[in-house]
Amino acid sequence: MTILTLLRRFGTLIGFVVIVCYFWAQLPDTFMTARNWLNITQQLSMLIVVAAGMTIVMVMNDFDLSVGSMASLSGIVAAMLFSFGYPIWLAVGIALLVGLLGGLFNGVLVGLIGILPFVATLATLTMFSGAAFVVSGGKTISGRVIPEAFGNFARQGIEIGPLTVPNLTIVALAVVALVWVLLEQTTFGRRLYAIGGNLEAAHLSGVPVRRFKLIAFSLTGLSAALAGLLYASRVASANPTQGSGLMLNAIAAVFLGMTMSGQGEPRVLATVLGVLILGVLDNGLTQMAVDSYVRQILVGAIILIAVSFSSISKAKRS
Amino acid sequence: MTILTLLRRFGTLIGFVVIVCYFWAQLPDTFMTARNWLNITQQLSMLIVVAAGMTIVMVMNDFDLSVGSMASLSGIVAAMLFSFGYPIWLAVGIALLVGLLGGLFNGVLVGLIGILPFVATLATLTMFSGAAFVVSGGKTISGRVIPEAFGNFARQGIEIGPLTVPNLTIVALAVVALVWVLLEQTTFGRRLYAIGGNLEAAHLSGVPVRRFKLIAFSLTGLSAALAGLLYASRVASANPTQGSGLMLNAIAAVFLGMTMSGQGEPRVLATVLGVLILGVLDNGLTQMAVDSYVRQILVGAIILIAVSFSSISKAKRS
Amino acid sequence: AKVAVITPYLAQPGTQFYVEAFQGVAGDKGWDVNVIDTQGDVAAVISRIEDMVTQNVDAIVINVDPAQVQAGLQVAADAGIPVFGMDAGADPLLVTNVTSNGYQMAAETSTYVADRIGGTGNVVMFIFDAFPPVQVRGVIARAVFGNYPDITILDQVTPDVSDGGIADSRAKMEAILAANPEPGSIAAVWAAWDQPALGALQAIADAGRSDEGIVITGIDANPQARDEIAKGGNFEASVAQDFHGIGAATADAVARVLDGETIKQRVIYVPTKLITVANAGE
Amino acid sequence: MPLLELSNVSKAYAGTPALRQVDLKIEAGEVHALMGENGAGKSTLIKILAGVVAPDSATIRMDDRLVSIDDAAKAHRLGFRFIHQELNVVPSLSVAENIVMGQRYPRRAGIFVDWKKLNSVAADALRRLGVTHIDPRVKMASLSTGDRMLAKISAALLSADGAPARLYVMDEPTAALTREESEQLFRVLNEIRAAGNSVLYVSHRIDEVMALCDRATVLRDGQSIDSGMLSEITHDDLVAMMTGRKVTETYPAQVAPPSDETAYEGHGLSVRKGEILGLAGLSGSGQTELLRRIFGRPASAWRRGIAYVPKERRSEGLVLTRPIFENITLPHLKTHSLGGAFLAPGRERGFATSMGDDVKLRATSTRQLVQQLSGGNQQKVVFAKALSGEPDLLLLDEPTRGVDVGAKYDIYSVIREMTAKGMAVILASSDLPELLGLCDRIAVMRNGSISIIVEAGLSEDALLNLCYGRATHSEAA
Ligand SMILES: Nc1ncnc2c1ncn2[C@@H]1O[C@H](COP(=O)(O)OP(=O)(O)OP(=O)(O)O)[C@@H](O)[C@H]1O
Ligand SMILES: Nc1ncnc2c1ncn2[C@@H]1O[C@H](COP(=O)(O)OP(=O)(O)OP(=O)(O)O)[C@@H](O)[C@H]1O
Ligand SMILES: [Mg+2]
Ligand SMILES: [Mg+2]
Repeated sequence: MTILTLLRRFGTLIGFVVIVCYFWAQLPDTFMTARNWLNITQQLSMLIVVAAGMTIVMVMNDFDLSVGSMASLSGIVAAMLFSFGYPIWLAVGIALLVGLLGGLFNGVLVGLIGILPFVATLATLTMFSGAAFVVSGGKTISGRVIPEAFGNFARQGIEIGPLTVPNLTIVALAVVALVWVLLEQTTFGRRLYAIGGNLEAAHLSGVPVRRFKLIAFSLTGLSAALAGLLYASRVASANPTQGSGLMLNAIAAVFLGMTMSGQGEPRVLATVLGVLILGVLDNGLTQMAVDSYVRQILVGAIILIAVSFSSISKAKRS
Repeated sequence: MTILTLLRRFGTLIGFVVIVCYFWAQLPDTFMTARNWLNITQQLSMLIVVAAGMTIVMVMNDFDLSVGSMASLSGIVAAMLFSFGYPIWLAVGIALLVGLLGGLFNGVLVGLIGILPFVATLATLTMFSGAAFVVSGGKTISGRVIPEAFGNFARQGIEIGPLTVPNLTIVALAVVALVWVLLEQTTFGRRLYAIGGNLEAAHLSGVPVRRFKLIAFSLTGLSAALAGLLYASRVASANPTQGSGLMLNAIAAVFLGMTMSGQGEPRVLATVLGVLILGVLDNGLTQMAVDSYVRQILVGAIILIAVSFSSISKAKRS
Repeated sequence: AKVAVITPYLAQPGTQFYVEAFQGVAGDKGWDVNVIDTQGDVAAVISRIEDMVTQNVDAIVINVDPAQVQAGLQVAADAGIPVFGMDAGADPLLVTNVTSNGYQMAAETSTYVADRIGGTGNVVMFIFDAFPPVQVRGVIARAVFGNYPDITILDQVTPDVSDGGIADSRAKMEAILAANPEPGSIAAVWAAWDQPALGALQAIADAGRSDEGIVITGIDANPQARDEIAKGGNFEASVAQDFHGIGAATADAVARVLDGETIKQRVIYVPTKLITVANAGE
Repeated sequence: MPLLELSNVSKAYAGTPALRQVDLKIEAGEVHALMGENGAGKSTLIKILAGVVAPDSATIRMDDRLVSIDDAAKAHRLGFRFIHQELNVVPSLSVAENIVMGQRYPRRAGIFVDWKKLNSVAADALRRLGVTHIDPRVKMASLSTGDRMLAKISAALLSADGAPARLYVMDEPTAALTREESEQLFRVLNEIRAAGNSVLYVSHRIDEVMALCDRATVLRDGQSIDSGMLSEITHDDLVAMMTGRKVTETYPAQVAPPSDETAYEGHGLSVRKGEILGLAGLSGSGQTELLRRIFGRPASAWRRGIAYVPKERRSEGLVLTRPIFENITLPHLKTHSLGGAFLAPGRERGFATSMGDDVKLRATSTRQLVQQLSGGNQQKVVFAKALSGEPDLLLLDEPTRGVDVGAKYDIYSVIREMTAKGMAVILASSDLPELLGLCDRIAVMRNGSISIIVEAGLSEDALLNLCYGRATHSEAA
């Protein structure tokens, strides 16, 4: 009984721990090192930022397919502005504003006009991606036009004792902390959960559902733009498709996290764990030099097994 | 009042008609020709088959992200069997069986184990795609190993008067007809809609929910495999990534169609209209020589406008 | 004349260059060029060829494996519309194919690697077999490395290219570096195109292992790669395809056919050039 | 000066009128009953007041000033507080959060939710209703229906900052409450009246209305028929006004006594063919669970002739987005199809129409979507579905919740008819008069198991005492 409850609640977490222990045993010298973990968090920082932002709209039972192309767009916008000689702070600021406005546009479509989130954000995915191509002329922007300091940001970090914690990791943690406070500790966040739990009940209680949708989608767009900038900084270049891998993984991370919450609602810390599961599998299997193709199959299978623990016990009628 | 009801119900359809009329006016000689429309249906046949199959699971409120990689896998399986000298009927049969079993696997994960459809089918997406790479060694299989007759199937058709209706179009129509009968005319389909409307109530009313999920996912997998074979026949080759564009478009088509049904439930004929909207936009804008990048933005914007009609009127309070 | 250029790969830097060069020549000749990107979807190339046949264009240029778009080529052939390959592949239904020699490019970079590491050491390969022109490069590199008994292929990585290829390659390289911490345990990284090479370079720099002398090579010599090669760091060599040359030569071939000439050459090779620190700045 | 005056309120759904020029006047400091049969338009009127449904025409005066109610927030600002007929809770949030939802949460440092304060505010609101057994920190999902209703009522009673409450509107608040809990509610309603505020009160429990309310307005077929002081009329007058006919009996008499043959045995009880066995017990004593266990696996239960009316019609009983006839034929769809595979919608509709008539279902046609029906009529659809296969054993969990007096009588008559043909019934109900009026025997449940089974014919107080475990069987008899 208690074991079943534990499994149901923490099945996915247990799965994660098992995975980590396995890699630890297989790669005793290299896997469980601070350096490798800092590396993993740095690699995952873009995904963490997008997934944290995605959690906000998914709390309301909506979702946002356009985050990947928004990330591409914001990177392109910043890079183009760099090439026009804008200072870093201004280019970054404008790119973030583009994210905010793009998210707001999604919010208008879903919240005010009432278009299904899938249709609305799939359309804006196409539009943002088209815009990224148009703005950049379809080219990769790299080289001297990208200011040194911008590219260096991703390469540097803060020294804590013998370790250098990468800036990207720090930004990701800060975003997670902000989203956590927003969702779990403010009236705004609790009302988002109310909307997600029962939209009609929230509406009847006087929660301003439309305004909340506008704000939530705007924040998701903003975080996508931020992730795009991190990405551009990390690769010291911008390409109109570079964010496209983020969307499915971000949604997957939120859903993975949802298997760990009582009523199946998204929680940002669980989302982070979802991201970590995805990232650790990639890192560990690559270190073990598993064939790329076989790795794909393994990643899928391992996720299924990890999630099964919590799902099977939930499927049993209480 | 009546106009509002009409708009709500048929807003998307009206949008479609407007689009068609616009292209007709812009391209008076080439757009509204039987030849062009047969072309369009042939081009869209793979997507129609996948989207029709997707409709089946979406009727239950589930969905299947793995259809694209299943399409790739089935094409690869058939091509590999061709290269081992299997006869066409056997290779095609085995490829379809792979689709059925892959779909059944999805059904087990979602229906029996109770994993969220997004997580389960994203994991199988990865696994099927990995399998396609492993089976093919990552290569495109083309040239002499593909039997002539297999490649010819997609090039030929049935002569009806002066026109040749392509085989691909005929297969797509047949699949749509079958799915329509299944969903709208059988007790199976009726109960799928009941599951989609209220799973708990359907269960308590004696609908064998789990068994139905198994069957529905199997059929979706089967249709994905069929689409993969059509694709392979059309390009007379198989490539481990060739189906990957199908998934998002198939889901988008179903959602577009849903804007046209009274209660927002998926209906296969509406899905077909959704596919047509996507395809006609592509065809018309290409014929008008609109820049590829600008076309992306236009496609997104036009879809939003078409859907807005039906959404705005729905958003108004009753 | 109305000419359509159809490609699934417009987002790739190389493709853009030759499409631009093609448009440059076409502009001089006063052609009406329609550039169509199907975003990775090969079957859609067939569809767009069909659409262009409906439009009755004068010539079609494709940038995709012709074996996979036979259906479309046949429709064009039936309508008597000439189709040209621009870095596509040879095919009887194409008037001609203008391209760089992929075998030669891979041979140049892989022998560069083998020579630089003195024929011994561990090599990491980044490959992508799903795309035929890149796949042949891997074949040659494997053959070259296989011919050296003391060279071991440590890993053959197929990166996720949906993000452009840099970031995922970097993550993969970071994991490989973590798994092989001893200095000297990785002698070289051979990449079938530039993006993975750039990702590997960033991973090596970030791991603080730039001074181990790991040799990195790419192919394509895109601007970002040239910048890195010019710095004289680990990224030592790439091969420049003459994209402008390919685009211009394709346009040239189209012009000749439109003027009524017949082209006998099935493939027209445009020369390539090895880029190293010596000539990267040019 | 009346607190609120509605006049000329009309509303039609897709051409079918639900309200026709309705007038309603509520004085300050009164508890005003809104009465009418199922589908008469009560909930529609309330939703218009709440700003959830837009009327076709309406003149609304408050304190003699014209007002318009455009949305839920406006209604709240005017001082209206609602408990709607359909329980709208957020199961994934805590009870406290559900109670405070409409308001700004108590905060620390201007940003962070002050959870301690939040829980104590919610606990206070519950205590006002005399409820101490609900921990405000638990998830709403873990509460029984009755407790959820109590939490919802406390939410409405919670004094809001900014807009003081003037009018409480309650649409069948006691449908899921026990007698004790209802009485607590009445105490609070009396306090509200004493403070000079008003209550608009909807209930199908006539006795309750007669005892509690000052005046009543009766709706019939969407029109306001009459309005007046309740002290001046009798129970039967009121019923006659609602139904337009005389209903003297509440419970139809037994047609034939139960046979000696056992229809079902197991889980600590047995029922004979033609018998109605009652399940009594306090809230949370386990009737629902027992019925579920008897029902077992639904697919095989329906096949074996066991039918089930679940307690929560919207979440468990109905597919709201589908038509009436599809809901009614769902458990036995194959028998209404061609060869078990192909649909025969015409045949289904014919069957559904006759089933609907049996339970006095009021709908424009059996093609109408269930979600467009009034609450009571939705319940009748659940009933029609359960009866559709002529079951041998009928399991009922609060089956007449929200059903009007007239229709209740008709449903009871159908049950009586079918028991006369040998159907056995197990009826769980919190409505003790219903148990006493219908059942042959009553099983009393406490803490999840049957504590005693008594013959019917005891008094309501005696039965209540048994539920509390305050009396022995011999004393009760
Ligand atoms: N959304 C809707 N669409 C169409 N008709 C509706 C809708 N909602 C209510 N109706 C109709 O309006 C009429 C009045 O319904 P209402 O819910 O107000 O009745 P009620 O008096 O509250 O009944 P009950 O006692 O059963 O709750 C009914 O005939 C009902 O079918
Ligand atoms: N999902 C759940 N989580 C926690 N406790 C539950 C859950 N479902 C039911 N319970 C508890 O189990 C006990 C028995 O529930 P059951 O619904 O059978 O009681 P009941 O007698 O029908 O009560 P009521 O008439 O109030 O619904 C109750 O105390 C209830 O609160
Ligand atoms: Mg009502
Ligand atoms: Mg109960």
